[in-house]
Amino acid sequence: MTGTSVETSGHAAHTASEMMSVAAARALRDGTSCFVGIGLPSTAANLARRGHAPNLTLIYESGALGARPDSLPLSIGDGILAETADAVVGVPEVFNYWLQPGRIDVGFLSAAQLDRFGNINTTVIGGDYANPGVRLPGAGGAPEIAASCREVFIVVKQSRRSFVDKVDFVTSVGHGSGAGDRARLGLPGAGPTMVITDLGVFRPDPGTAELVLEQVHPGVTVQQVREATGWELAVASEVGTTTAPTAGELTALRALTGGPDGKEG
Amino acid sequence: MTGTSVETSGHAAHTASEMMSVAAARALRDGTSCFVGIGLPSTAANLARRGHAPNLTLIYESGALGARPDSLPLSIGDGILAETADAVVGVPEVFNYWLQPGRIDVGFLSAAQLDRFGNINTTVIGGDYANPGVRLPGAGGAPEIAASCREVFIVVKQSRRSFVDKVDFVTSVGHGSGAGDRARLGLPGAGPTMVITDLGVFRPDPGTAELVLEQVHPGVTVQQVREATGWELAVASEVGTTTAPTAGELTALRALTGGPDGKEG
Amino acid sequence: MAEIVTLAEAVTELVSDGDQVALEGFTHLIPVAAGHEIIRQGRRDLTLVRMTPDIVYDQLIGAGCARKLVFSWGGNPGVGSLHRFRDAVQNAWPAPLELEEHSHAGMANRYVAGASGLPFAVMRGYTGTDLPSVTTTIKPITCPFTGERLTAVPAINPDVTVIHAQRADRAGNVQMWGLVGVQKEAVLAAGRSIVTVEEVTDELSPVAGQVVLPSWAVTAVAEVAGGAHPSYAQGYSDRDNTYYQEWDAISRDRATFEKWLTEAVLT
Amino acid sequence: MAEIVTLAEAVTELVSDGDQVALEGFTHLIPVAAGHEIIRQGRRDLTLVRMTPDIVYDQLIGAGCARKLVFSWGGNPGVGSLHRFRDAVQNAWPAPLELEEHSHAGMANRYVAGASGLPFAVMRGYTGTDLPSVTTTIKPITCPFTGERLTAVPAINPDVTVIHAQRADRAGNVQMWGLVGVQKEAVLAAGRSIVTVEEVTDELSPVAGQVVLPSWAVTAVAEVAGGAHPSYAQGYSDRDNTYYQEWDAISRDRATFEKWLTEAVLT
Repeated sequence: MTGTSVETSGHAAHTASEMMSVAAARALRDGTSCFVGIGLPSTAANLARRGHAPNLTLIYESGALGARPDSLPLSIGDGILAETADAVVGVPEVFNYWLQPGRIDVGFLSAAQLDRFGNINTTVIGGDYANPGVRLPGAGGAPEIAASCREVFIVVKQSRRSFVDKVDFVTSVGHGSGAGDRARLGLPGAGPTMVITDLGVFRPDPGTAELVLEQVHPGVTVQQVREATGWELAVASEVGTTTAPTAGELTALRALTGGPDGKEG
Repeated sequence: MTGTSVETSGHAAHTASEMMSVAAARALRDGTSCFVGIGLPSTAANLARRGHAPNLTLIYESGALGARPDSLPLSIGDGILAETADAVVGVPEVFNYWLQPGRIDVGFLSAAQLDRFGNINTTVIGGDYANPGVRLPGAGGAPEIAASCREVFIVVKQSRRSFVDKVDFVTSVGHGSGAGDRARLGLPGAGPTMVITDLGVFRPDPGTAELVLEQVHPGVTVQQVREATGWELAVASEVGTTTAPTAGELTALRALTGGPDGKEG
Repeated sequence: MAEIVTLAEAVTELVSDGDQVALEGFTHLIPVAAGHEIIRQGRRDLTLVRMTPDIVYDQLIGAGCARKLVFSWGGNPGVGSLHRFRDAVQNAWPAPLELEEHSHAGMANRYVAGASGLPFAVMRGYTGTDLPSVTTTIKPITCPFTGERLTAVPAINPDVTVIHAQRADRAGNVQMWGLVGVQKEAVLAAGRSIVTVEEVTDELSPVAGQVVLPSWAVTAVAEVAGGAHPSYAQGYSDRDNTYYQEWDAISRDRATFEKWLTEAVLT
Repeated sequence: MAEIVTLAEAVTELVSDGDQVALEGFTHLIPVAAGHEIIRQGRRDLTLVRMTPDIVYDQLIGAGCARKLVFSWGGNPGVGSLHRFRDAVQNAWPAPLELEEHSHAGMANRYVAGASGLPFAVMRGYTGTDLPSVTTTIKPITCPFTGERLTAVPAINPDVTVIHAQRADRAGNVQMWGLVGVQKEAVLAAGRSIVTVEEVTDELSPVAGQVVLPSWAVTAVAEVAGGAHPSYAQGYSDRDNTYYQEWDAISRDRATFEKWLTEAVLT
């Protein structure tokens, strides 16, 4: 993945993608368990485990509980996951015994489209379901990860195409149509509590459940974030600036991905 | 277990219990699969596997699929079962994936009480359920074994106490209240097709589903069987005599049980 | 993450009067030492849950710990009946024992539902038997796709599940193998769990047929070598068949039982 | 008892036009060689079932074998989208592709129900999503004990399930390990099954994490070393990540795809 390189005083140059992965990794607390969705989340979760959260338990839908890969898996079913896991179980067991009862602290997901309430679309864009403009891969484990984990973090590259007012298809529920909707639907987890993009960090407003820009990454302006958002963006009264990746974080990330243009999980 | 010793010309002396185990073992066809209930059936099933049915697949509710114990297990959960099995699975899987879909050819059960339609009681005798005369161990795996196996063999020591007109409690359904009842209840398997006791062998009448005496064991008279039956016994027009245990069968049985007074599975 | 404690500490902290307690084990790996500790600590009014209540449940019932038994087969495997269980049901001695009786398939599915965070499980079972007439936790359910009638049983979610396993590592990850029964489901269905193990080791080297319970799914681990006796722990001990046979005589008589209880458990 | 045959024989005998066919594998142990044999034998109108249709399903769809896809995630893992799948859905090329779309949890439970001889499974899922509005095989169900509303999905019972495993013995017992996915359930849910294996051996020495399918639960076993390539077989081969990346370019264009099909599969 490429991106504009950013240089911040006292920190090594990094790409916007790297900032996103580092910010996402930092969100994971040590000693918690994380259900790692396919795509960007795997990079961030593995970075966290190699940095500040060595006791982060990684759970992959392929059946690896407590995986400790020493390199970044290209897919969620790489052999390194089974070889290093505390326990390997079948796919039905992952979903029924481990995810469904609400045992997992954080569900870590990506999205093709995300809306202002953190609802996720990975199914179809444009047209209608039967005749879509673009057919995406589909749901995978995400609907139940989004429903059952104690909270959900979403990591996604931000643009007007991905940050839309209303998703074309609700594959996985964030906060539905607003505050109280998850409770009304009987969804057990708290839903998305943080969205991390290549531009900044968003959290749902406690009153409305709408995503609010709380942090911009170094070198990014609030205006840039507004322009990359497909709705009238709510912005916190005080927008912080994300601490740039440290040299240690960047080294660890690049060791995982093979460099600033490396692969993603 | 002790019993009157029977001598038949050309055959070694054997007890009635040994005749029962041998007759029960002979009922099992090679190459089939048998869900082995607790008690007498385990002796017979293991004898069959060591004799005429080396490719009999023994399935124990404890999770051993294809167990090949080299000595008779005292319980259905002995270590020898797991050590010699083709596959060891959890108890829910035995019932859900292997028994319930009707994969098993023969369910091999015992009974405390058995009635004329092959219904089994292993719950309570006398009194009522809340205040029973005798509290028995209960159902175990038997209700679903009796329902789901392609057919059921029952092995039981016969007396007026065990062979009753109507069981005090239906723990496991045989032919219910008669022919057609299993179909009406939607039970997938054929139900009891053979009952083997220490006195003879019974099969359900194809018209009524009532048990009919078809064979007496060597030295047993039809009258003796009638006297040990708690209902007016139907008797086949031609009652055969069971072939006495061969020397080979007895040797194999005694090697399993430790002699004519040995243990049972 | 599981704490590594003594068995006495685990029972003191995690088992309370009135709790629903499952001590699971299917012939193999029965948590007998933990049952004795519950007797020693004098717990009362327990709802005891187990597919195959055997000797240790006979002992808990005879010692007056239980108010209710949820089960599917209560016997002395390979020997015969449980006399303390019988005496409680037939004569309310030492206390009445309420029964909630299922089949093995029903109990196994109740644990599966409990482990899965579901309120009930669907199965084919009980049809035509007298069990639904005496057990209220068996109900019909209709398939919304085919209209077929099946059976529903409610989840079991014990307050605390107790099991015995071969090993744990120092982080509290638990490893068991051989006949693993319904123990994983019983632990995952429970609010709290106690695992006694033959030994706590530095590493859990992989074993074929192993079930591993990660530390974060377990509440407490206690090292109790031989904690399954007279049951066995594959790779560590053999089943003490003589004990099972001798239990028949000990348990037939109330006085003999009470003498045994005093000498073998309480002192 | 499973027969040991060639892959071509197994496909000829066991896979027919119009069948519902599940080639299962979760990144690991994907039965790619069997998929190519199905293409070579020109099967048509198949309903293809799989949780994670990836490259081999893209190939089957592009080759015109499929009428319908039952799935939960259709992509090129770690790379991106499946272009033949997209082309079929967006442009009906080479034929229209009907979709029956679920989540992983839903598909896994559908296989579990199928393996269990039940017409449906109960789960918590799909609530609030748009999937129930486009998929008719998702329905509400009410717990008969608590009144709680849950979700029901119908069993999947493929006509034939195809999987790849590490080993079989000469009696046809199958052994696999590593990430074992939903393959056991997919085989047990099916009317018939084909298992390709890396090797047929005299003995199946136990391996930690193994799943064993007894011979009597399998229809046919075929030895196909490397039969999972570009996927991997733990203990035998590594994932060919380059192939997955190269597939993106090959599959984007119809002509390039057809050239590949002719050269790599049909000749």
